[in-house]
Amino acid sequence: MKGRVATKLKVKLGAGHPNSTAEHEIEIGSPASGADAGETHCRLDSESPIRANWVRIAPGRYSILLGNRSYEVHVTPAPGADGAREYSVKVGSDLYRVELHDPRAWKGHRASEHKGPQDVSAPMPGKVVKVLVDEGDEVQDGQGLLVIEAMKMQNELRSPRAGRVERIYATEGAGVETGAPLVRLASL
Amino acid sequence: MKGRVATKLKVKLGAGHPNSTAEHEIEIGSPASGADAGETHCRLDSESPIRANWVRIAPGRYSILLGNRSYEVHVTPAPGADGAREYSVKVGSDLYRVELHDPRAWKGHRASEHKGPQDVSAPMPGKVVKVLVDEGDEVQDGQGLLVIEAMKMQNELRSPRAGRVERIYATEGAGVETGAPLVRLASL
Amino acid sequence: MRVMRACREMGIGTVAVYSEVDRRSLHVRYADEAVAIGPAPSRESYLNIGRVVDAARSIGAEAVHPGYGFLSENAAFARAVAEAGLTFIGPPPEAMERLGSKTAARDLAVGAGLPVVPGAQDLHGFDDVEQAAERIGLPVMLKAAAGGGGKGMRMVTAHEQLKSAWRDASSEAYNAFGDETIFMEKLIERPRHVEIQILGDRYGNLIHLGERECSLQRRHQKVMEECPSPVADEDLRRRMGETAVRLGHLAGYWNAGTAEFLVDADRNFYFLEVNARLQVEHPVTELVTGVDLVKEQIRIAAGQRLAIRQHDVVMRGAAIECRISAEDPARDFFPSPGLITAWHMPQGPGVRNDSGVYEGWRVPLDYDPLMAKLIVSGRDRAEAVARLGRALEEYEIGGLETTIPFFRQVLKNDDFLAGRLDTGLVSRIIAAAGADQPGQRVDVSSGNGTGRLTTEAQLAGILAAALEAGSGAVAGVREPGANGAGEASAWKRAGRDAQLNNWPKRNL
Amino acid sequence: MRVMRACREMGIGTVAVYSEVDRRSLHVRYADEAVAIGPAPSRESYLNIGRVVDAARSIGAEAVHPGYGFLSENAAFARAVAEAGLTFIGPPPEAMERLGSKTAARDLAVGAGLPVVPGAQDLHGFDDVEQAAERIGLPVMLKAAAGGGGKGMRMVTAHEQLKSAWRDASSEAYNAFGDETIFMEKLIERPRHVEIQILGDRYGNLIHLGERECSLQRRHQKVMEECPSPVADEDLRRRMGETAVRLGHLAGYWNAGTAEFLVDADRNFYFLEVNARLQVEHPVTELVTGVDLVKEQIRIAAGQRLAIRQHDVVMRGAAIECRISAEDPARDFFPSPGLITAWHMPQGPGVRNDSGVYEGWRVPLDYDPLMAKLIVSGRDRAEAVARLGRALEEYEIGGLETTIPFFRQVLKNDDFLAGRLDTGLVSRIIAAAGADQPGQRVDVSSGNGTGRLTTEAQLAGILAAALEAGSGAVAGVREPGANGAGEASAWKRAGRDAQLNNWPKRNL
Repeated sequence: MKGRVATKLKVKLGAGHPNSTAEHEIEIGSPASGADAGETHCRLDSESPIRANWVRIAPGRYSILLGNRSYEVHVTPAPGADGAREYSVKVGSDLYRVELHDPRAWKGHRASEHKGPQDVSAPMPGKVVKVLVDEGDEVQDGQGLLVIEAMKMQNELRSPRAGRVERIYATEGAGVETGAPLVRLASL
Repeated sequence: MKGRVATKLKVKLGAGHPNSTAEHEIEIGSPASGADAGETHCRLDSESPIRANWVRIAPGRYSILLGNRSYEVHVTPAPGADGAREYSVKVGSDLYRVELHDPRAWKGHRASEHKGPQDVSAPMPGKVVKVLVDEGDEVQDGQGLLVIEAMKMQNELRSPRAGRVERIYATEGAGVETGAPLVRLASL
Repeated sequence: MRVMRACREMGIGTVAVYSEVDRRSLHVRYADEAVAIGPAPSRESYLNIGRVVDAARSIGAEAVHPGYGFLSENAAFARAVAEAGLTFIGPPPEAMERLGSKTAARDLAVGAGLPVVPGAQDLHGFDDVEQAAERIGLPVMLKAAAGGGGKGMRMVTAHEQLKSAWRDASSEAYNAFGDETIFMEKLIERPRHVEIQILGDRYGNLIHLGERECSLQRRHQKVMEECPSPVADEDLRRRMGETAVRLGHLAGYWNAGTAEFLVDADRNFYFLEVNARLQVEHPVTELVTGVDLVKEQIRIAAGQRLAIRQHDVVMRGAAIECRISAEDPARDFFPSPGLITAWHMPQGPGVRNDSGVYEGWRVPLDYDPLMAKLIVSGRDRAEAVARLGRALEEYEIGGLETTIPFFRQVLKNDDFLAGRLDTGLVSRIIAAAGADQPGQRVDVSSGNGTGRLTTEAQLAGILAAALEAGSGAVAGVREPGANGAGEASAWKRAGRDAQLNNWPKRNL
Repeated sequence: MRVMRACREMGIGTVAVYSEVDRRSLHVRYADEAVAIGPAPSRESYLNIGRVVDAARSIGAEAVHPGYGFLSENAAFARAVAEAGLTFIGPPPEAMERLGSKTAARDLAVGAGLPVVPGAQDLHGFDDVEQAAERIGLPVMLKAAAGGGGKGMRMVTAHEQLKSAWRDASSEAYNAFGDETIFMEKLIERPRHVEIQILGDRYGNLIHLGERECSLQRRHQKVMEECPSPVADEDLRRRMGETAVRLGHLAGYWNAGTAEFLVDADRNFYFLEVNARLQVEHPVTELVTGVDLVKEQIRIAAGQRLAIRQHDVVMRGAAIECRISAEDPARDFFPSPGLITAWHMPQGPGVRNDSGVYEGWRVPLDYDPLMAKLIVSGRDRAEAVARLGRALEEYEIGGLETTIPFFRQVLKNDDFLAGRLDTGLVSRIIAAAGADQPGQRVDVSSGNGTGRLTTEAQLAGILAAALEAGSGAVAGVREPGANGAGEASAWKRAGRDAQLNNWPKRNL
């Protein structure tokens, strides 16, 4: 987005659950970098280009007219985003997660994702109430791994992807701190 | 406020009208500069010192406990402030204007104020509807000088201080831009 | 905003029109679609019938709601909308014309034997004047028939003043308007301004939704309204309501409208005029009757029959509205446009906010300074008044001066608290506040009767200022590139635009 | 906050107590006076009777309002307040005790011949169980008498299941609690949870203010409440109301309280328990009846007589409340504390906000995740539902996940829209949402039926993200020193505190 005449971006678009995503290509014509408002055109995938008039209302808040249609968008850095280009985006009453990628860096990106074993760690301090899987189990994406009690409630921690349970670090009844590894998943 | 053990300030305290003011001396014990919250003591004039627990909620917004009494204060730079230390201060439903002065610089401060002739200029673009004074007139602090029409309304522009009308630049019926001199006041 | 909220609740898509300076306005951001219709001057945008109608047609709109400023009472606009094949959400243009001018509406009322302020028109010599005075009874006002603005106006309280007053008035009228014709009106002393909301469908069903008390006016502009009126009882309400409905029938009126009356100390009422549109102050009626007037307007325009009958209209509790404007009450209500650096609205029980602005928005010089309405309701007037005090204390607006301190003054006035309102009360409140001693602050009490020490509150304020000075922080929302001189640059920019189109706008 | 707003409107000074982590809370900022009572763990602060009473006494308070969490139903606290010479704003401790436990309240109701869920207690062998089943009629639930948490619970729908169910239940009960005693309750299928608000003074005047429908629960916690109940008509309301008032009289109850009932498909109602305090969901009753319950509580505690009689209670329109919590509905309602970077509440007609938080505040891990309540009202249920949809669309909270998307799901559910509510509906809605295809977003429609293209909305969102990436700006409110990793550091800090005191709190 360095003020070039047109920018192409690969976009990964997700909804609430991190594993429901779709990929798009977007082309944006020369938005002036650092400006507070502007007029440009943009194009999603193979659809026809559309005129876009945008205004930054406040940091992270945009009013966008696509043609005449008015969209109010609120952009915040995605919780837990590693890179700088992952955003939580609210359009009207809909919430998306948007990842922006330079198309040249796109190749190999997917291959590097979710490779090798991965630790599932505690998202918050709490107590492990129940472990739902055994070592060696194959688990599905979204399957419950264990139950943590925190903030007055029991919460099921689910698997971020399909895989095999390589190791279980957690013990039932034990307290855990944020970030403590709980389960190690290996690829299938 | 450079984190010294105690700071003494001379304070000029005004209400809505710029000429209704009172002067106070305030002593504040070591508020940590740049901190977000703190506990200190302070003293107004000759009253007994009081414990002050303060928290900066947001830029310019403070929650202050004096003893147990809770005050919510909103501080903004005073409109038209010349120096950096003039503030509009809202406490509960009351509005004040606060000027902070170093007591060492206080002497002579009043003497230097309002000396010599002073131009009264247009606070906004508009049309001069009526001039209410003549050259040579003595005017009181707050007396109407002329009437300007802007934003659908006629507004009387009042004298910022007592003085003599030395010169009238404005003509009835003429449009004026912001900052255009309208009347020159001389000291009495 | 008010209209678009109703549409969303009804599942209707909305299209906003906007002028160049309003791209950042809330109504553009909130709409489903938005169409630019021209530059800032209203003549070239919001008042330009052709452009508004073209915009509506180009986007495939089905109906047009005119809001309550600009073209809302313009019969030609209503016709243009209809001719473009769209539905106008408002009264039929014929009824607008029949009631559009004060004189036409007055004639209609007189013809039907409805009460109007006793008066006599077209007085050409002293004989005419003397006879009229005899008939009407003193005190009276003499006014120039040809004009307004206070020119040629004289009050007469005793017979011996009549001749000199007539001489002065007619010569002033001649000098100002080239026409010495005079008309005479009975002087209603300390009148109340009370209005009746009417609602009717295309099939001749017409009802009223009770009254609104709108006596609190500054320079003939309403600043605070309430429902019910402290002066109205069931009987007065019924009689005024029937008068308003009768007028509506006579004019072939449908959709929402308001009949304005003066009420004198003896609770006689006199018809003044009809506002053939939604009023700014309609929320107080909504809170007390439970009827959503904008939705009713839309249903009526869509050809539906009125679902509410007169006996379904039940008033419960009391509601008060304050119009929060960018004006500085401490400086004679001087306009105070600029950047809004903080905007915190009150909430909790009985509080309704209808606001058209937001933190980070710049109030332009171009239009009416009305920014938001605060409407409170309670079981009775006393609770509504107490709630208003609490809500005004919670309200916090930074960056510009507003009328909120003025409303706090009103809440301390004994006449207001007792419900003794008249159209002169606001001036008296302002005069009393101005008579405060210098050195005393404008707003004296903290408003909640908790007996806090004033000096302690001051101390808290000074401490915060000292902390702020020490923090090196720039407070509040700042525009890119703006610094402490933001206020000044606002004026400068306004100066560049150098145009003073001042029409009521702000679609709340 | 709710209580302090009422006090301000009544001109009563307010004192808040706060724990160390709550110095920045809105209730401290809003109060006239605030007293620190200890560290974050509720046991050492909000649940510490001695400290709360000492704080009240030290500051010269006259009365104590317990809110609706923490000590609000604690008779010992009420006694301690009275013994300190202060007034407790709530029911008398004797009545709290008489109604405090489910069993005691049930016994009282049974003794008076009031309807309770048919059941049998103290079943010691299969003969007992079989006789009870005969008397009560299938289906029934078997439960461990000694405990809860689902242990020892078995549902029986056919006679031949009875023996094995009893065997399983009693052995599970023995293993879990060392006591094999069983009790049996008739299984109410798809029950509604409906409660009656009562209000009484110290002089034996006791009235009811109609019902609230609270069937929408998740894990036995109410999430959404409404008034009136879609199932109630005048007759059911009167009969349930009379039952609640009768119970209140029997217990010597005064002040505000709530009697909870189950209502079955045939509109039979069964008494469950009494909540001897103000309920979180009281605003829906306030909006429909026009009565300010907190003010009534204060007046009653001050020894005033009830000014409202039963026939003064008139219900008008409908109201719905949503509890907005810091929980992530997309991740099984996982707690989502953190820094609030944006907080924009809806406004306009029929919208009431009762919020205890603000932009820039950090939702702590220490207490209940309830942040705010959104309450809407309308002429009827359909209008209230439409308004709720519009208001939820306007609501914008940044920095953490909230339950707002869940409420949008509810508004799309046909059973909810038709008013067919029961205590299992929320689970069914969540299950249905979870069955959505991956790749589809959680919230499918834009909710206003304007037929915007989804891809276009997505395009707008992507464009804004690209603009934001290009702007180099850090969005939203940030704490000093915090950066994009703000979320992570919140967890870290919580980790340091390493304590999990989880009590309902947030004084809205």
